[in-house]
Amino acid sequence: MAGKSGRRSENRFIRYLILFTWALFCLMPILWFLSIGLRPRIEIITPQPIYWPSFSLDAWKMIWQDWPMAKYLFNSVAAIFGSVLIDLVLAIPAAYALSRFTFRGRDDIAFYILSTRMMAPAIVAIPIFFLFRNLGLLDTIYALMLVYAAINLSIVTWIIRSYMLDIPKELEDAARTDGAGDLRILWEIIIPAVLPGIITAAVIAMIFAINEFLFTLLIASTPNAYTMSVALANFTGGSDGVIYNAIALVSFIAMVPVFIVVLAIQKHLSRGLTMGAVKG
Amino acid sequence: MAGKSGRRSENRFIRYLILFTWALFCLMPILWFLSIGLRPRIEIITPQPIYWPSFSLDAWKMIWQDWPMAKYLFNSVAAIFGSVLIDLVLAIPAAYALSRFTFRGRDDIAFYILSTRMMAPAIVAIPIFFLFRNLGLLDTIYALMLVYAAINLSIVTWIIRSYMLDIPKELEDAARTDGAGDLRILWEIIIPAVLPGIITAAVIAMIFAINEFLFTLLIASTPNAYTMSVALANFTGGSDGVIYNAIALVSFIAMVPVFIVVLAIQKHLSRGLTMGAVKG
Amino acid sequence: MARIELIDVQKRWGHSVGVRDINLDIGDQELLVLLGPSGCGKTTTMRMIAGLEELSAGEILMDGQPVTDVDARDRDVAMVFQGYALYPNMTVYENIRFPLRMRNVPKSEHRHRVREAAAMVEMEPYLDRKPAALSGGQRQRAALARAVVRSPQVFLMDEPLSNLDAKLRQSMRIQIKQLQRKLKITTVYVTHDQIEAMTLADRIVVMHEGSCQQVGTPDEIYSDPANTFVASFIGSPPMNLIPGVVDGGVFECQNVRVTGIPDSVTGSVTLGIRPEDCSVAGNNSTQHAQGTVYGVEPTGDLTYLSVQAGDNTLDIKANRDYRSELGEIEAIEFDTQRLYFFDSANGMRIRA
Amino acid sequence: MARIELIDVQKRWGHSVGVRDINLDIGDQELLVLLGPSGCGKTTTMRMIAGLEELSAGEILMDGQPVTDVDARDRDVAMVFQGYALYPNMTVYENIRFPLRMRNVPKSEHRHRVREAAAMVEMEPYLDRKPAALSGGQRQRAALARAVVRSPQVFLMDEPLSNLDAKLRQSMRIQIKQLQRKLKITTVYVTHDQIEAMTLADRIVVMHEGSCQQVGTPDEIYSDPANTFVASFIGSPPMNLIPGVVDGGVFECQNVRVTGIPDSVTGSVTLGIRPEDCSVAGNNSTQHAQGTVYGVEPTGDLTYLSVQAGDNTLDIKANRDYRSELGEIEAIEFDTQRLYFFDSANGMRIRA
Repeated sequence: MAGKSGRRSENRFIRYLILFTWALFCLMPILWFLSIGLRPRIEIITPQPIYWPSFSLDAWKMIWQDWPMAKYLFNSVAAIFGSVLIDLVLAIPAAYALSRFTFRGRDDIAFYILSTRMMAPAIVAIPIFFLFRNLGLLDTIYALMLVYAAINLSIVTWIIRSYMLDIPKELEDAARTDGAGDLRILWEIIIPAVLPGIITAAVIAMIFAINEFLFTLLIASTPNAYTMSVALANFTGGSDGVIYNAIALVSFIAMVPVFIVVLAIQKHLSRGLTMGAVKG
Repeated sequence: MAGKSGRRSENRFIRYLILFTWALFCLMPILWFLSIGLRPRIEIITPQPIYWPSFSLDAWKMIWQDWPMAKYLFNSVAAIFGSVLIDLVLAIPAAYALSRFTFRGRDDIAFYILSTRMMAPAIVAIPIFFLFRNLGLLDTIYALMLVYAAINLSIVTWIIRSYMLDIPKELEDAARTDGAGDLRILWEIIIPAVLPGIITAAVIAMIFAINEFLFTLLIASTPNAYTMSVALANFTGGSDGVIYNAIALVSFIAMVPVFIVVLAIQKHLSRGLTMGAVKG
Repeated sequence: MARIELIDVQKRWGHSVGVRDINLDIGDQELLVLLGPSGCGKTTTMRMIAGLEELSAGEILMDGQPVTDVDARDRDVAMVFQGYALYPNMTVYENIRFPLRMRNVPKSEHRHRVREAAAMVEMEPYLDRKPAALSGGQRQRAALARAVVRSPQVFLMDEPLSNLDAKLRQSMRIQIKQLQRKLKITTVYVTHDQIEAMTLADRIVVMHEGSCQQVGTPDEIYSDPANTFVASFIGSPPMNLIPGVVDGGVFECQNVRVTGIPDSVTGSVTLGIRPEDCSVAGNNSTQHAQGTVYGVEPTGDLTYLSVQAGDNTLDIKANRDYRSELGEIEAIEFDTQRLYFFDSANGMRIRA
Repeated sequence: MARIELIDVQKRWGHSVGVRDINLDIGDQELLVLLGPSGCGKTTTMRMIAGLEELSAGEILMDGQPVTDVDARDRDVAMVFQGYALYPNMTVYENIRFPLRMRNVPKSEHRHRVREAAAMVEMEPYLDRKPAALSGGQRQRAALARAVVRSPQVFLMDEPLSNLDAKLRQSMRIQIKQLQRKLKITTVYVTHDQIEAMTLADRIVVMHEGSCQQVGTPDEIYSDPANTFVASFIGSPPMNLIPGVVDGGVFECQNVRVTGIPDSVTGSVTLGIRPEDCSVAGNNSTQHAQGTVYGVEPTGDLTYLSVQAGDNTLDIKANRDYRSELGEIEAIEFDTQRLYFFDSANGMRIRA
C-alpha cells in the first residue's frame, strides 16, 4: 500500500503540468501582443531576434492622429449593440414559441438553426450584399446591424430557448390559473426567469459580431461605416507595408467596450455560467 | 368569459406569425444564395431586376476547371480536423483538472477563458504571424491547424468542463473505491460520460474554424495552404471583378464536409443538445 | 363555495387513454382526495378541472354552469403545485400579490389582503424574501398563501407535500386540513400517499389506469375495499392477499387453512387479511398459517414480521417485544372477523 | 472480516467542524448504522472510513492496522452510494465487473464471479442493460452486486434506499439485511431514517452536529434514550417532550399533572412520553393531561390524535375507532411505567 502523501504530491505535480501546458498555449497570443504593441516599428520588422526590446508609444500616437479611430470605435459599438437589440426582440418570442408550443416541424427548425451556423460565412455574404444594395443601405451601420443580427439570430434563439426549456411548465400553469395571459406570462414570468440566459446569449452575440470580418469588409466600403476590425485592414496594405504595432493597439482598443459591458453585467453572466449555461 | 376555441385559434395565428417572421429573417441568406449560384453571371451584375431568372452551370464549371478547388478542399478539411484533434488532446485533461481539483486562481482561469473569446481576432493575429515566421511554418496547413487550435482551445475546454461539472462526484468516488486511479477514472468513467459534450465541443470548434477568415488570410499566402474560405477571396478581386456566382458555389462546397460529419455524429450531437447542451 | 360535477370526463392523447369516463360529484366545501399510483390519471383529472388540460370528451360543471370551454385564467380556481411553482424573480409578497394584480383587484386592497393571507400560514416574517431563500416548508406555505389570497371558489392541490420530509409533511397535513375547514373552500387534493389520503379526505377517489376504482370515506375505503387493487393500495404494509380455493366453508392454499368461511364464498378466491389483524399464534389459539421467518423489523413501537408461507409472504404487525431469528418456523393466527374475499378472476370483492 | 476502530477522529474545513472526536469500535460482521439529521457528520464519518476524505486528526484502524494514510483505492472497502453511482456508459455486467478489472483479478474468474454476484441480488436477467434502462430498485440491486462482487472486508452504504419509494424501500431493507447476514461482512450504514436504522442495525450510532449522542442496540436507543435529542429523533411521531417542574413527586406544567414521580427527579425537568404510551382517558382512569383536539388522523390501522395542552402539542396513537371533532376538549392518560425525565438545562437523561 503506497503512502498517501507521496502520491498526493505526485498527482499535484501532474495536474499543474497539464494546466501549465494548456495555459501557455492559450496565453501565447496575448504575450506576443504585449511584446509588439508597445515597441518601435523598426524593432518589429527587423529579422534579427531582439532580446532587450525598447519601449515606444509611436503606434499609439499614429492611430489617433492619422486615422479617425473615434469614428470607427463609435461605428463598432453602435452596430454591435444595435444588432444585439434586434436579435433579442426577434429571438425571445421565437424561442418561447419553439420551447412551449407543439407544432409540426418544430424539431426540424431546431436542427436548421444549428446548420446555419455551420455554413461558411461567405455563403450568406453575397445575397446580403445585393439585398442591401437594392435597399440603399450599403455602407451604413444599419446594414451592419442587420447583418450581425441575421448571423446571430439563430444561435441567440437557440441559447434562450434552451434556458426556457429548463423553466418548469408548472410555473406557467400557476401563472395561468392565477389569471395571466400569454403575453403577461412571457413578460412577467418567463423573461425574468431566463434573464441569465438572455444575457449570456447577448454576450455571445457580441463576441460573434466583434469577430465578424468578411461581411463588414463587403458592406463597409468607405470609412463612413468602418468598424475597428475592418479599420485594421488599412494597416495591412498601402505604401507603408503592414503596420503591426498599430494593428495590435487598435485591437486592444476594440476590446475596451466589450470589457465595460462584461464588467457591468458580470453578476448575471457568472450566474448564467454557473447554471451550467455556457455549454456550447 | 371568452370562448376557449376562439382564443385558441387566435393564439395559434400569433404564434405562427412570430415564427414566420423569425424564420424569414433566418432563411433570407439561403434563399438569396439559391437564386444566385445557379444563374449566369450576366444576370447577376445587371442592375435591372430580373423576374424570371434563367439557369446556368457556368460557375460550377469555372471553379473546377480554372482553380485547384480539390486542393483547397483538402487543405480546409485537414486543417480543421487537425486543429480539433489538437484541441481535444489538450482540452480534455485541462477541463478535468479545472472541474475537479481545487487550486488557487481556478475561477480566474475560467473567467480568462471567456475573455479570450471576446478579443477581436486581429489582436492575436500578429503575434501568431511572427511566431510562425520564426518557426518556418508560414504558409503550411500545420500553421493553420495550430492557429485554429489556439483560437478554439479555450472555448472547447470550457464546454467540456461544463459537462464534467455535471458528472456526479459520486461516480468518481465509486471508481476510486473500486480501485481505479486518476488516469483510469478519466479514461473509463469521465470521457465516456461526457462524450456528448466532447462531440458538441468538437462541432463548435469546427464551426469556428470554418468561419475563420483573417488568420487564414495572413498565414496562407500562396495556394499551398489556401482553404476554401480564403480561396473565395480570389473571386472578389482581379480583372474579372467580383465573381458572385462562383463564390456562392464554393461556399456551398465548403459546407459538404461539415454536413458529412454532422450526419455521422448526429445521434451523439442531438443527445448533447437535448441534454441542454448548447446553451451558449 | 362551489359544487363541481364531472360527467363522463375522458382524456386521450392519440391512442393512449389518460382518463376514462370519470363521473364525480364534489360537494360544496368538501375535501376530496384523488389517490392512486403514478400514471393513474389523477393529476390529469385535476388539470382538467383547473382548465389546464382540454377534455377529449365529457363535461365539467361548476355550480351547475358548464365550464368545459372556459380557459384556466377565467375559472375561479386556485392551484397549489407539487414543485410549489413560486415565481423565482419575485419576493414572497409579490408572489402572493400576483393573482390580485392579474384579476384586477383594486390596488388599495393588495397590501391588506396579502398580509392577511400570509398571516394565515405564518409567513409574515418572510414577505421580503425571494423563494430561493426559503426552506421547503416555507415555500409550501408561500404557495398556499398565494392560492388563498383571492378567496377562490375551488382549491386544487397536486401532491403539495411530496417534496417535504416526513416530519414536516405531517405537520403541514394538519395545517392544510385546518385551513380548509376554516375557509370552507371546496378542495380537490391529489396524492399517491395513502396515509395523506386517509388522514385528510372527506372522501377518497381511488384511481387506477385512468379509471375510478372506488369512491368513499376513508373508513369505507379502508374497511370495505371494493377490489384487490384498493385493498392492496391502502395500508402500510398493505393487506396480505392470498390466492386459494374455498370448498365447503374451508379456505385452503399451501401452508394456509381457514375454516368457517360463509357459504356465499366458494371456488377460486383471494383471501385478504390486514397485517394488524394477524398475530403470532399462542399455544392455545388457532393456527391459520405457518411459515418461515423472513424478516423481523422492530420499530420500537411495534415489530414488523414477514413470514414466508408457501408462495406467499405474509406481513404481520407483531407487538413491540416480539423477536425471532430469520429462518425459524412461526405459526400465525388471523382475526377471522376481519377476513376479506375477492373473486380470483376479476379481483372484485365477494360480499357475504 | 474486519474490525474497524475510529480513534478521536476529527474533520474540520477551515474553521467549521464537520466531525468532532468520534470514537467507535465496529466489531467483525457487525451492521452498524450511523443515524442523524442531514449535516450531522454521518456521511463524512463514512467517507473517512472509505478513504475518500482525509482526517483532520485521529486515526482509523482496520483489524488493528492503521489505514489513515491509505488511499481509497488501496483499502479493501466497497461502497454503495445514495445515487447508486453506476457507470452510465457500461452495461450492468461491465459495472459489476469493473472492480475485478481494477483489482487485477484474473480474467478467467470474471464471468463466474459477476454472475454469482448478480444472482445474489436477482439481477441476472438484466446484465446486458445499461443503467438508464433500469428501474430505481434494479439500479439499487446492481450497485449492491458491484459492491459484493469482490468480497470486500467492509461494506459502506450511504443512504442506499433514500431514492426508492416507500414500498420498495421496505423490501430492499429486508434484502440488504439478508445479504449482510449471509456474507458476514462488516457493514457501516448511513441513514437519516430512524425506521431504517431501527430495523437494520445491530447497533445504532446517533449523531448530531458532528458528535456522537448515543451508541446502542435499537432497543436501547428506543427505550433508553440518553438525551432529548435521541428521544425526539427516534419514533414516529417522536416522543412528546413536556417542560415542567417536579416538586414533591408531582410533575406539573400547564394542563399536565403527573403524580408519583421518583425522588431522584426534582426541579426543572422535561417529561418524555411516547405517543403509543398515551391514550384517551376513560371515565375511570387517571387524567394526566387535558387539551383541545388539534388534529385527528385516522390511518385505518390506528388514529393519530394531536391535542393542544397549554403550550405543548401532544401526539397520541389512539385506537383505530377513535374519532372526535377539531376543537373538542379531550383528557389524556399516560402509561406511568413508561415516563422519561431529562434535565431541562442540558437535555441529559435523569435516571432513577
